[in-house]
Amino acid sequence: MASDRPPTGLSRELIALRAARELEPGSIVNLGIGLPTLVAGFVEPADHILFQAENGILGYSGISESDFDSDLINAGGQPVDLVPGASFFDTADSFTMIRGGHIDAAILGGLQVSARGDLANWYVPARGGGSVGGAMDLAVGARRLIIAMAHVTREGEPRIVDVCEYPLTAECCVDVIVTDLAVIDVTVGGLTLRETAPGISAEEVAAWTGTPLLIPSSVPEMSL
Amino acid sequence: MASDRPPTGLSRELIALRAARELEPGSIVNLGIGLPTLVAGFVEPADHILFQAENGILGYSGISESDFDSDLINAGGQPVDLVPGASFFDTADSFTMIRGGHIDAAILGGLQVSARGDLANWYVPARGGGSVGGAMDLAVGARRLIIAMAHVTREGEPRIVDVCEYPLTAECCVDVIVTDLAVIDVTVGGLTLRETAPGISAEEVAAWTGTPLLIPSSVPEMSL
Amino acid sequence: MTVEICDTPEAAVGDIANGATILVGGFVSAGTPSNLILALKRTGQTGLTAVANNIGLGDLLDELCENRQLARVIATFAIRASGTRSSRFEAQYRAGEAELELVPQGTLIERLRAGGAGLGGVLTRTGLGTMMADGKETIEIDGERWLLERPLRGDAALIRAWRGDRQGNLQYRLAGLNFNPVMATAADVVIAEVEEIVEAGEILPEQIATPGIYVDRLVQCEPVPVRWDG
Amino acid sequence: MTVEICDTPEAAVGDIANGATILVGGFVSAGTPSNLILALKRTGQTGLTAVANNIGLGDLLDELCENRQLARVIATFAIRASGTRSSRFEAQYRAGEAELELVPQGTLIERLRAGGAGLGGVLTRTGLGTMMADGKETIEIDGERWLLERPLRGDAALIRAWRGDRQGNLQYRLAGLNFNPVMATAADVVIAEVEEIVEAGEILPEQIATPGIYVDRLVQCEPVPVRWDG
Repeated sequence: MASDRPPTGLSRELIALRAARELEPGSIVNLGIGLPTLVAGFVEPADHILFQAENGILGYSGISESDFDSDLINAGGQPVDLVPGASFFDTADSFTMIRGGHIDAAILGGLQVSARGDLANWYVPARGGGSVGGAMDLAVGARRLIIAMAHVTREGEPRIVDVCEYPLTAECCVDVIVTDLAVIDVTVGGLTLRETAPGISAEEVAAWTGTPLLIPSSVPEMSL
Repeated sequence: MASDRPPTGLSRELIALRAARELEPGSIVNLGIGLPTLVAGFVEPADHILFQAENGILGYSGISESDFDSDLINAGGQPVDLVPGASFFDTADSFTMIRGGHIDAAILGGLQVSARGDLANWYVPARGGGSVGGAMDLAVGARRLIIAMAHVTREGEPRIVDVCEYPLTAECCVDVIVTDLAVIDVTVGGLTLRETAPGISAEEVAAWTGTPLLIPSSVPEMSL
Repeated sequence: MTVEICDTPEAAVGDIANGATILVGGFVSAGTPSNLILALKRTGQTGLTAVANNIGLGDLLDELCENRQLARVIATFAIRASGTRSSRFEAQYRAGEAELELVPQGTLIERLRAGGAGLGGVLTRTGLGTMMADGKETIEIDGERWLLERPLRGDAALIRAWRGDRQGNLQYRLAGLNFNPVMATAADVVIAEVEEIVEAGEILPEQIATPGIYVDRLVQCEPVPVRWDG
Repeated sequence: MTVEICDTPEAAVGDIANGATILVGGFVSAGTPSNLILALKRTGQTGLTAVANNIGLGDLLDELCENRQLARVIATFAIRASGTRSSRFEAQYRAGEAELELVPQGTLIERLRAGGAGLGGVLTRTGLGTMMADGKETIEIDGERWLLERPLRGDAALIRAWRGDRQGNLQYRLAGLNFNPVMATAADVVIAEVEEIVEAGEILPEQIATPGIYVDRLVQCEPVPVRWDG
């Protein structure tokens, strides 16, 4: 399948929007660097979702357009604005929150996700070294882990695979995968297609997925 | 020896005063409940000794005569006054200070001290249960441990003994013992008499001590 | 993250189950949730395990012994060395009617912190070579021996702060912090009494020592004056 | 407890030894001791091990690679997934001229905390089943497996706060806390750069996040503007 071009699915912004819809009102959410950061722009203020950044902020509303303050950034170094009731704390307290199970959901980027929900997202073998940040702690500590990523690599290789080839972030940690082509749940029975992107068929999703997908008899199209 | 009455040595206040003289200028000191608490009243302000209380205060100057504020107490529940530059912190941070070796000296009370500097000060077998507070953490964490106590029990039994009969607070932790009769150093060679209380002879100290004392040829009297 | 504002301390603690483990903040008189403790006396749950720095040192936790509500206490101060004044808990402990697990203070707070922070245990020197190490594993790391202490959590935590906002953020005053912020991380239901409830934003971000996500219930009440006279 | 007020950042870092392990506070641009890092570049020590959240993310730690001062880096962000912009450290790492120990952020801070708090190690689930667990002990406690991570300390810590007083007490602003308060507990010599040095008492007790007893040297300097643009 890697010889064909994959179908054009959601833009990065629409992946972020769809991932935002996974968040329960009132929940505490950590957003990974990159695409997940965009999610902050797509939540309804009325839902009172509170964003935590591992560098020690609880309660930022999104990327700031104001003057840059080097001491007021998210974990990706971007300037943020605060909501009323926001608080600051040190890294030890931040990971008490994360590792201790006090974060309702994390949305992270992914390099690969396996059939049993293993995540690989911190180490590209060709580059070595790696950058892990808080990803491993979030993967074991967040109550619900949502991966937001492109369905296939730039080279057209599936990122959803039988077994991750890239080094793992954590085993059996992913709950749901939101891509440009689909929303897929990790269930005890296996990966289950929940929704397809507009104009994408279940068969196309399956064709660009590197491991068997459970496909219910009726798979709705995302409403965006 | 327990049949005789022990000689009259220092009052509790003078034991505290003598213990206070053990403190280096500029040092960070934790005072145990009871007699050690009195030490705060006997340091020279010019020595800039900073008292830490395990309930989360660094920088109190002594027992307060002002109106009682239930949120401003030392570890013994007594009201305290603060010095400029004082700070508050939670119990976790307080024991980072104590266990982590950031306290220069602790002055604790004692039930028994052994020849090798074991301390017993938290459990009276006849009463059971015990109250340990921060004593065990201070005994392992303070850089220098000073025990301030009566040389013998009310029944006239030595508290400085070959081996503690009471349950230990920590092994090999005591550096110096200040009593109503003497100042005794715990050295690698054994317990060494450093000073006697006014009017008390080295022989009297040895007689009321339950383990051999090394007695230098000349033992000065305390200057108080 | 939604915090429930309760009208009375009884409403805040009423559904704590018989047999529950309750973490009780405070250190002698400082930061002690006395209103919540007295409410628990009135709501009458029994078979409780209380985790607290102290019992019977001027605190009101000892009041729960009047109707034998405490089956077990995990504390650092519990039985005084001198018998001149005895607490109710002491009497019940001696009569074998209540159990006691005495824990060094630095170990107690670190066990609670591990419980709240998702850590598997505490490796400390404190207690090595003492009764506190009886029956516990020690682990050798690079030639040094450490005592392994277990994480500790509560079904509920009763804590006290100075001010709380409508998102549950808490600000403490003076030495009122002590065990409260860590206990707030280590229980399934966290109940805080405060002197004043204010709007979100009135407590500045730098003044918040317990973020509201840890707090489930908030109740405003006048502090109960307590004092220990030794 | 005496804190030394240094006239220049070079005077503050000048006696750090070649081959020392330095803890470097900050998180990308927030709370980063850029003046102290640049001073270290000028004083020129080599063979250093740097422990920091990140290197090459707009921080100036990467500057120390210009004259190959860093032999080893212990960090959470070091090598970017995409190769569009490369740091000096990346080049030296690839050339085998500098070593890297990558550590999960929550484990790095907890290892530093253990180093400062006299704890024997960290028991965490983070990293289990991954490359991070290679060569490390796991310990089973009550049927659950935990990864044992070692405490971490520095010969010196370079940290940044907003204000410091003449007793060394430090106040941070906004998200400038991050690694700084814990690193201040975990090094033999703690050096802090601040924007302003004030008299003792001007920073209120509740505003002090690093008590002065942890701080050995204080230097007042204008912050160096840093920013990461991804």
